[in-house]
Amino acid sequence: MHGIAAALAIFFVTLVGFLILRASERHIAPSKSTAPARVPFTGGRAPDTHAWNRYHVRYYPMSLLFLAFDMEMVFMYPWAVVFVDEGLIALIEMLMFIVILLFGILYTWRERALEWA
Amino acid sequence: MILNVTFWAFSALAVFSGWRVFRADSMVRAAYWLLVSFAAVGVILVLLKAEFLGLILILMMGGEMTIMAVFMVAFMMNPAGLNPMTMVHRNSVAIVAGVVSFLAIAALGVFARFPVARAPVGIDPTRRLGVELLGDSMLVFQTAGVTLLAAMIAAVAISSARGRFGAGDEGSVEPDQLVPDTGAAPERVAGMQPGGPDGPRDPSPMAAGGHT
Amino acid sequence: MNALGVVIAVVSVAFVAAAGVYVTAWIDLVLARAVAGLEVRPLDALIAPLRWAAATALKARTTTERPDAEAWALAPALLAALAAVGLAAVPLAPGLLAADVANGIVLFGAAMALVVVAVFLQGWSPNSPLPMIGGYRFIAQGLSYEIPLAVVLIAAALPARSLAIAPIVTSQEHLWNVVRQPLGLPLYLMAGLGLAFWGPLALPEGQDLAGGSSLETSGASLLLWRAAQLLVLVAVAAMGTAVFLGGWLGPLLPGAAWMILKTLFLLIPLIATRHFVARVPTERYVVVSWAILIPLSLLDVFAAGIQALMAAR
Amino acid sequence: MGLKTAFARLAAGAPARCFAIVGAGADEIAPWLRLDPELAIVDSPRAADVLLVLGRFNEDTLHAAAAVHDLVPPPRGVVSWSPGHEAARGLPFTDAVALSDPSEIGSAAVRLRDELLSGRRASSPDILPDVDPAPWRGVGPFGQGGAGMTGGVPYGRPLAGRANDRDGLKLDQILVRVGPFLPPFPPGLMLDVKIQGDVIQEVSMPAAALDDGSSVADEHHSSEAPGSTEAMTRFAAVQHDPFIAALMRPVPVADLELARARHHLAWLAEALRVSGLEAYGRRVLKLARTVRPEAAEPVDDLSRWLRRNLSLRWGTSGVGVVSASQAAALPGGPVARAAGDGRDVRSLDPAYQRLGFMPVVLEVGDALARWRLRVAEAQQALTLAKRSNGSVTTPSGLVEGLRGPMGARVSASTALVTMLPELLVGMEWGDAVTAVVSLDIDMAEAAVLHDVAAEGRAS
Repeated sequence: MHGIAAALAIFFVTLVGFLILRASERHIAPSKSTAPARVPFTGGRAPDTHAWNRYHVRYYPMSLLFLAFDMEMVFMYPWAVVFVDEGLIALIEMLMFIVILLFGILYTWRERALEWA
Repeated sequence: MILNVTFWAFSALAVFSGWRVFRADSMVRAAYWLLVSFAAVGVILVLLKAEFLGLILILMMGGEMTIMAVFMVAFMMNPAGLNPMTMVHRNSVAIVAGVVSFLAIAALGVFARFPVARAPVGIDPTRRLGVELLGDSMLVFQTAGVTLLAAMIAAVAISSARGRFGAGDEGSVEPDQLVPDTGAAPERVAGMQPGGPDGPRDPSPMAAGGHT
Repeated sequence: MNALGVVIAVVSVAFVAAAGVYVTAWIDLVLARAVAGLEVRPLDALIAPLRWAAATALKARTTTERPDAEAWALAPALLAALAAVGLAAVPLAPGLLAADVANGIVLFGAAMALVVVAVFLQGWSPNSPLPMIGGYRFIAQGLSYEIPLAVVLIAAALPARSLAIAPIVTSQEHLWNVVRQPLGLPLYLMAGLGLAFWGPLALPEGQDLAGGSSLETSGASLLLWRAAQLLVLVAVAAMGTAVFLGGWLGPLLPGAAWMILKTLFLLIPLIATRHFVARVPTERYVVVSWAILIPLSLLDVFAAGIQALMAAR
Repeated sequence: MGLKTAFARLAAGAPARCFAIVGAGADEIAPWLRLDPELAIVDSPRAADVLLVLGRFNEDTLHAAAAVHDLVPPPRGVVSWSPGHEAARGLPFTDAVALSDPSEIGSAAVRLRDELLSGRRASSPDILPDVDPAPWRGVGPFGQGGAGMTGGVPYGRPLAGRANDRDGLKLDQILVRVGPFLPPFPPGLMLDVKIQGDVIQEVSMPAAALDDGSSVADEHHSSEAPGSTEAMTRFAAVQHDPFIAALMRPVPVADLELARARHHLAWLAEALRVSGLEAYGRRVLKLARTVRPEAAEPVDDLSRWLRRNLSLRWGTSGVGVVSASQAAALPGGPVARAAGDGRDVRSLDPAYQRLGFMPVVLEVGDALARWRLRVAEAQQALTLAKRSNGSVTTPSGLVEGLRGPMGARVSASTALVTMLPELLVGMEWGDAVTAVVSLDIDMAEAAVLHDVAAEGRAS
């Protein structure tokens, strides 16, 4: 529990510390925001529209693949702890599990679903 | 004492951020408020001595909520909420449903008799989880594997516009199964000619040699 | 819960983090001058990062037409906080560990998984086209390096029979993981570069986007962002040392000294990639990561598993 | 206040971070700015202390320069230089430090930066008016200018509209107005790029894109006959360019080829920088500045290093392929030669023929081939310069310039720019930048040639 307390404390102290440092900026370098200083930079000409848009994420099949692999990791962590005690059977089980998942990658790659441009 | 304060603080954070999810105009904000809520629940799990489950929840939700954010941005009108909007519809029904389900769950929590089973001291939950997963039969692992494989193949088959036989809307259909033209053929963007983006890349770009 | 212990942990991690960031900036400058064919003046390079920091801090903060101001403020702070937690999970010497948790590599993995959020917010918040492309690139990159990163760490945990870092270090008493699992360290470092969006994997901030996700950032915000990025690099090197290079193990010198020396030994090649390896193209990186690096990392797990079983016999 | 003074004092030893705005007539200076130890050229105006304004501008680029100026966070300042002592004329930067000697740019920028950071000099004020792009304050039901779900001008700009895409999704398309001063792109190049996600769907040129900077002067003096003092000064300035000189009189082959080698290496330095190898790019830039025909070994070493660097190969191979027919439509030059088109004006020159000149030709036509071709041409140019033994060219009205044949009405850069829309469509942003950089476009070239032709007729 002590470790977790320390991790939480370090997280929040760093977070708040950085936010305070950033806020202190206005005392060192005060700024007044004007319309021409707010234009997004693409080389000196102003955009027509907001940049925020229904952004076409080209890698959506890959992101779905990732969801499945993220699940796989959940299984692997506890497996790693008991692996040596369980012995060969654990190795075979994980081997089968992984090979099944590798077929997923193979299929995706073969369908050229990892590329987008 | 500190433990209790931390627990209640993160519980409050989980509820607060859960509420913010529905008040945020921006899809990115909504997704990441949900991530905050999950992370707070993760910390609560850790405080309840389920350290592995708590941390893995945070680990997974980092990627997952990001994916949710990009999908929501891609498919929602006005994704950044530049024009304010409400994500709550049919308020009266929602309120009734919310109150009823809250009461039901609360009643369960208050009135149900939970079994009392004290866990032995010094137990390693991660190890126990591993033993449980591997266990005597391979069923857990292999079912999970096959399910995930099915999910992957289905996701790719449904979502990918391109395939090994060419783009999804032209090459993958057997000719005699082509539906007669109903005028609903997908429009192709001007300039997207074969040989440009989709065309084959030169197979041997390395093969060039110069002579002087 | 020992309040004093927590305070000591926070202060010492802050100190190590600041020192690590400074040393990293210094090494980078020295390497850059050497590669550029300029006279290397290590002492001048010692003060140069401070000069840059001072000049940057004196600049006003810029904003854009309608940014997500809160998220923009949060991004550097979140990145630094996550890197600090990652660093805190690494033991400096036996018993000298700020965040001593039973699932150390899961804690590290969780912190590093959230780095994607910080970088994406940095790119998304300014509501500007090029930073936004940078932010989205980092998601593609993050989804590609995360799995190899987690899997090679799991492989290192196999012989230790534990997810805590200290047992992983002690399990290398006879043979370091870098030898025992030869695929592990290279894969880990490649993923680590992606995590720190550094050098060949500086995709969100590439020169092709004129700075990408930090293009619109100026003043102290830019300074903090750079510091946070370097801190990620330090955390990656420190964890790599503990997990693959035997951490504090070594003859004669005290454990902490070994740990620091080995971390520097890993940091230098990590930093040097920026000057020798060109930025990789985003799409091809994603394909290679999924089609080659992830299968290789799974191979690494099995090789490690067989090795661990044979050793246990 | 003490902290601020301490920071300013500490910052005083650092190079001045500059964002460079390069107009016409600055080709002698702009490529070498990164060699100046007092300057740190940055990619974004947001990261700059000082705006460098070099060369001449027309109305469009001048407006863009003013817009970039306003993006530099205060405290900020401007250092300007223009060829032919016409500094600051027509420029809107009222409090700029105007230089007549370009060798002073570094020290002037550092001095200016120190004055700004220590507060001894006021930050340069905005040039453009503080007016929202469209009135939105207090407009609409929420007071932010929006209407309905996606309508109106929330916070001053409308939302992006939808467009079809090759993968069947109909998501938003945004227009990115690239340039004229976006660092990875050649200065002065303006492209209107429509992107969906990170993939380019459409590229077009704004009306003024092919116009070059020198026309401000032309507009101011449109009533004057060619051959005026103004024009003569500029004519004299371009005379330093051996390729322009070779159009009119015999020029030593050694001069031309050394200039070519230097240019190709300087281009390589920039290409390396854009691909992330900034420090190595600086080393190559120094080599470009100092290389001599008698000591060409460093270039051979460089060529070997490039061949061995797999990461560079990975980033460039298969990117921006110029097909054989596209190459044939070009007037010639390295881009065409990298795509298998062997035309080279030098093959026709007796001096080159006596030297046994054979053009370097590669087949693939991608960015990698262009990289390799330029390095091979640099090596070849140094060899030719070494062996030329004082031989001179024969003026024929056409000369093989740095980017292809140059003449009164021929400009390879113009042809390359016109090819861009076709080439870039369908590419991922990073690949598109790699492709543009590998083409080595010079926006000033066309107009300068045009001017020289006019001068030639007038005199």
